[in-house]
Amino acid sequence: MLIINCPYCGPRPELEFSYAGQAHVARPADPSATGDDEWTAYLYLRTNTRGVHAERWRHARGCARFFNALRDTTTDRFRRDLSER
Amino acid sequence: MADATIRRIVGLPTAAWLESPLPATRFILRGAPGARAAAGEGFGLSLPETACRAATDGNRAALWLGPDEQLLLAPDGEVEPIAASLARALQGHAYSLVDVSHRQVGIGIHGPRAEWLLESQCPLPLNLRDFPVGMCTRTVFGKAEIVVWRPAEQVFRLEVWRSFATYVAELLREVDRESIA
Amino acid sequence: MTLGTVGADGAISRGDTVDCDTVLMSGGYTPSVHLFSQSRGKLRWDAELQAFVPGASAERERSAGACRGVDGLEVVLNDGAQAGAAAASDSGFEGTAPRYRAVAREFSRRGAPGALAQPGNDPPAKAFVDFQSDVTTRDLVLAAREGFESIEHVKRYTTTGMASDQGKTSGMNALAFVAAGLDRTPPQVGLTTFRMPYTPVTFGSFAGYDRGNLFDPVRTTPTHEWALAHGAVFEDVGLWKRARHFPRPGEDMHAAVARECLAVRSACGVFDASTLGKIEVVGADAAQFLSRMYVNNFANLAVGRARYGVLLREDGFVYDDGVIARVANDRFHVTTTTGGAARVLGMMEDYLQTEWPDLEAWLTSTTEQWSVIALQGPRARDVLAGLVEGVDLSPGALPHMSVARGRICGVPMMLFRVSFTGELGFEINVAADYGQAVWEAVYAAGKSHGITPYGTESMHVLRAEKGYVIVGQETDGTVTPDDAGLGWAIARSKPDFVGKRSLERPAIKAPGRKQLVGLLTVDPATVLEEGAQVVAVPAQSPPMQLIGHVTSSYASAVLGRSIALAMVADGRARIGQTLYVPMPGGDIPVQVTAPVFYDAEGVRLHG
Amino acid sequence: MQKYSAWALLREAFGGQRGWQSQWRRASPAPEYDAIIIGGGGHGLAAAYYLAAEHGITRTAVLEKSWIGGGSTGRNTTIVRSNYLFDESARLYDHALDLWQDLAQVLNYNVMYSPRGVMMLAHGVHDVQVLKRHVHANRCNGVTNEWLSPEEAKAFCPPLNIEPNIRYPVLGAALQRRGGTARHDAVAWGYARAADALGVDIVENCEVTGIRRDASGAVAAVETSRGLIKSRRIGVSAAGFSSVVIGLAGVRLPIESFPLQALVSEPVKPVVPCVVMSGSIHAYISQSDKGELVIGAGTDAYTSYTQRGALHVNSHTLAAICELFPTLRRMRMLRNWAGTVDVTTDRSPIIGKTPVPGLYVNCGWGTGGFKATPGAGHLLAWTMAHDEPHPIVAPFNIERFRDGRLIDEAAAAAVAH
Repeated sequence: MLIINCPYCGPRPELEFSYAGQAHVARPADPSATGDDEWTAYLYLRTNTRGVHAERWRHARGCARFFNALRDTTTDRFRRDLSER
Repeated sequence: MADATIRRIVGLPTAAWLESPLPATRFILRGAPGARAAAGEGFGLSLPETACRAATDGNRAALWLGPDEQLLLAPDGEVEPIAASLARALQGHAYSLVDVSHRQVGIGIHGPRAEWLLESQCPLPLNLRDFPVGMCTRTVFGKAEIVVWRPAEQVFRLEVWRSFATYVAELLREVDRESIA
Repeated sequence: MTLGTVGADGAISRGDTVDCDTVLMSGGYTPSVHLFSQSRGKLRWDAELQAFVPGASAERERSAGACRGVDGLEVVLNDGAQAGAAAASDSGFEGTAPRYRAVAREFSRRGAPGALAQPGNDPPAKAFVDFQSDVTTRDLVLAAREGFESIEHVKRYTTTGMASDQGKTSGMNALAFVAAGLDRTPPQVGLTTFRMPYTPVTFGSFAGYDRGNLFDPVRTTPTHEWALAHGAVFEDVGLWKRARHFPRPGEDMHAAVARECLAVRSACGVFDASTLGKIEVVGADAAQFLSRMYVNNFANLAVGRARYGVLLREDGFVYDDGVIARVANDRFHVTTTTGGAARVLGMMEDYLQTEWPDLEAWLTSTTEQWSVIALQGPRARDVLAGLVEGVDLSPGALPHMSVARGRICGVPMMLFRVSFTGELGFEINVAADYGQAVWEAVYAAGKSHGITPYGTESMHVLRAEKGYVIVGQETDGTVTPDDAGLGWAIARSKPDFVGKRSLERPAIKAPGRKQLVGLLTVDPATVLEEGAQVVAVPAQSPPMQLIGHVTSSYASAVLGRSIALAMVADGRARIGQTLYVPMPGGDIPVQVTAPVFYDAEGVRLHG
Repeated sequence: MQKYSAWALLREAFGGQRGWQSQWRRASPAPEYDAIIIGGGGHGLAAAYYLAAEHGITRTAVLEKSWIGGGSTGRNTTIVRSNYLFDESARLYDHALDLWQDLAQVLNYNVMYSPRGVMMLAHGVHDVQVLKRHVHANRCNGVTNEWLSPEEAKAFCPPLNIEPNIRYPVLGAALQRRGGTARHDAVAWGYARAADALGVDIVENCEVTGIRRDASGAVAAVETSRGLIKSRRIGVSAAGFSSVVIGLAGVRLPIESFPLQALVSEPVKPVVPCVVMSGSIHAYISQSDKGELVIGAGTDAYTSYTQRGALHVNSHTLAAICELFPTLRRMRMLRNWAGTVDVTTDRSPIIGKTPVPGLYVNCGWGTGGFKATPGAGHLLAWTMAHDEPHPIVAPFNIERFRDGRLIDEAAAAAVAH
């Protein structure tokens, strides 16, 4: 089980969290003006990084906040203290 | 109260160490940081600013559940006065106050085995160093979400959504039964 | 049994023969590096020990004693004490390692790897490597001959190390033997992965308390005991137990549902809708937030009014629906499907926290705060009239899709004028602890009006008669609002809402999409099977040209015939056509209709 | 290729088993090939075999970074079935199921395909609706699948608990009798041996580190840990690592890689006669010919390449197994492992051409790729040989994500009410 550092509550067990996918995938400001390819990228394309991955977690069964974290997907180790609100 | 006769609280198994739920007044307060300080004036106690800590004064308590979420606890039957008092204190602030008195029930666990019983199905370490008196948090117990608060060294109070309360109480009793058998 | 000794070169000398009943075999000593290896630490080959020992750690753990290849009681004890003291010190505690002295005789535990018949032996000796799977050195030689050189291939081809000891007795010997045969060193050949658990563990140990009623929480509503006492048959919906129907003695589900449905159409029925998800959305921007989330517009919803809302995923497909009521200018009461309660709240939090943090709106789940008692049918108002205080029930004051606050049985109530049956309908919301008492009071007051409790099955039939969709039954995650006949709900003037952009994608706008229609069997007594397929051309043999499927199908008591809802390609253009439902017994002809079978004008709804 | 036969067995039995030959050559990469398959799992080896056997493209190499069959092929729970909902899926998976029928004969290799039946359990009214829809759609598509009452399900699988008072009682089951299991390693080895016999080079310990494109943008070569290898036709069949490999050519795939765990018990005598799957409580079980109970869990929640998952996921699965099969409660978990599965949004694979000329992909099989092994290899080979998608795989293109033409097998199981 992963121990995940919630930036509000500190290190907590994975059971309290829900994974929320790659970080920094911003919803286009004006979706109607977004082309098909750009919209497809927003909907479906993710880096699926093998290595250090910027991702979102939600401390769903804790403080309920979403936050960003860096995790190495080849070791599942989080970069310590790099969780950001 | 006129409604007491028709009220039917969730019936849970009890034990020497397991307190049946008592009705209470409960609110979820959410809002911008400024609202927290103002709400303290209306509620009559300073709302905790530290993560995962509870503040108490007399029979009222405020539990930090998240940076923008507090659970306010008071004796049963105070929904209207507290709502009114908070509305006055919070005038001009951006916030949300929602009555959740019946959404969840409180379960009390106390005694020397309380910590051990809870830890059996809760992934958090509940020893006094990691979970000191005054700490509170949302977490899980078995497959249920709970709020756990430690008002005293050998006393825990759980706040559980009502339809999960039977599960939590029965699971606690099962752990107890198996461990002393 | 004949004994022999194996020389350093692998040659075996023949020795004495002894009688014996039992042979005990040992794979030799080798450090138990399993836990270290499972923690992703790197093993190091110790040529002197002829064993793998812990090398670089991945975790902040320490191996101590025999598991890292240290030998001898005294040495092992002191190794452990020092490791413990060092770990304590690194963790911020103080302490020094005691010094141990062993007085027992020391054993050498140097192992046996390689002490086996070697590939070069002639004549070939038969030597067991894996004592449980009876793998011999000959099997390993054969594997190599057939080209299985990777140690993983050797393991899988010969099953060496796959028995219940998981290679504890055989792994090192097999490796040493294979390495010698390939003229490589053991680390060049490599180890198979150490899998957990170290030793087999019963399934029951993992399952723990998750058994019987504790396997998953059983969620019940405030009227559960009443339903139990009145003979309800329950169904599982997510974690909830919901009353499916209330059979009277001698009734099967079909008879019970027919009776319940007719009661709702002719008098009134009472239904527990408490499991529907509820979210209180509060804040100055609450209306704007909901307008961005749902396809509908909520800016123009008056206080005291309610609107049916459709929620899409960002990919444009229907995700959830519900009734959204504006209870104050800055406060909305949102309902979701039972199964959608948690995920809709999570989705809303996501948008609010991460996409639109500037919006002043906050969410609180109130699913369990309220007990929801649906009172439906032409007599519903008459039943309520004597119970409620402070609410004008007249159609003018409380029209369809509106909400009012008042009291019932002396307790506060939110009263919704809504209907999922097509009849005059109300949903009484009271704080959960009052749910059962209010239910009983409503039931008592309704007795003289023919009130009948009904369950989820009748709810399904009643809404299907009206063509109301159930998300998850008519929709399956591939259905757009327009497909489901809900295009009218979309506020097209809005610049944006979740999923809007995706509705412009080519396949979403292409002709031929499946659309919601009604199907009437030519034989009114035939009830189609849900999930049955629809074809345009009869008498096909597989693979058929399928154009749709039946999503809902029931015997309708009020119509005296069967009805069905279906998703059919270009369905709306096929209304009036005859299609076929191919079943093992032959094609069932059906007529395509609009998906509303009863009171299409909605007269009863506004009664 | 040395032919396996009763005669050969007899001959070797008397010859000290010394006459057996290496099943495939330990090939070193040549400087150039007509076709390269990246990924030496079942899918990739099958593609190479069919390229050689059916399209005469024998100057083919399979490049495997480690040992063949060691990725998802060697880590899955070996279930073979084709009872998928949508017409496109039915055609795709049933094509594979057809190939399974005589695969052992075709390859002259015992892949231990055992059509012992795959039973999918319904635990609620909604489950019944969903599974019956599958049964009807399958029947009309010519895919075998039938509905069983709880009693019929128990008759087919005696240890199944159909008591009505359990937390999630069994309300019925969909049974595909033609489904079953096969031996995963043997599938990889059988294809490797047959492909090798046709001249295909199987190059192990050869990791692809780059994909080179020419001035026109088409693929020209791969850079590997064993040197540069030229080819103008490259197929990627790398399962959980597909997006990493195809990313070398600058192509992005709508895929995420998740850990998927499985476990086996100690071997026991036959007790579970078929494959039993319960999607709604996440339990999948069958019994291998060796006697081990083979149990699969759901994916872990987060993307990862560690080939390791969390214990609580397995615990949940084992709790479900104990509910459905109380008699197995005291069976012991012998070994637990995880693979990396490549999951698309609609839980359907991507097979076909990519925006890069000469680059083809077969990926996105998620948790269910093993069953498709012969079909996926067969259709990828056809697609590479003709430089156009085989009609069966045409709907499984990458463009479907842009156009919204998804084949959403996952959504079809959405929760009701």
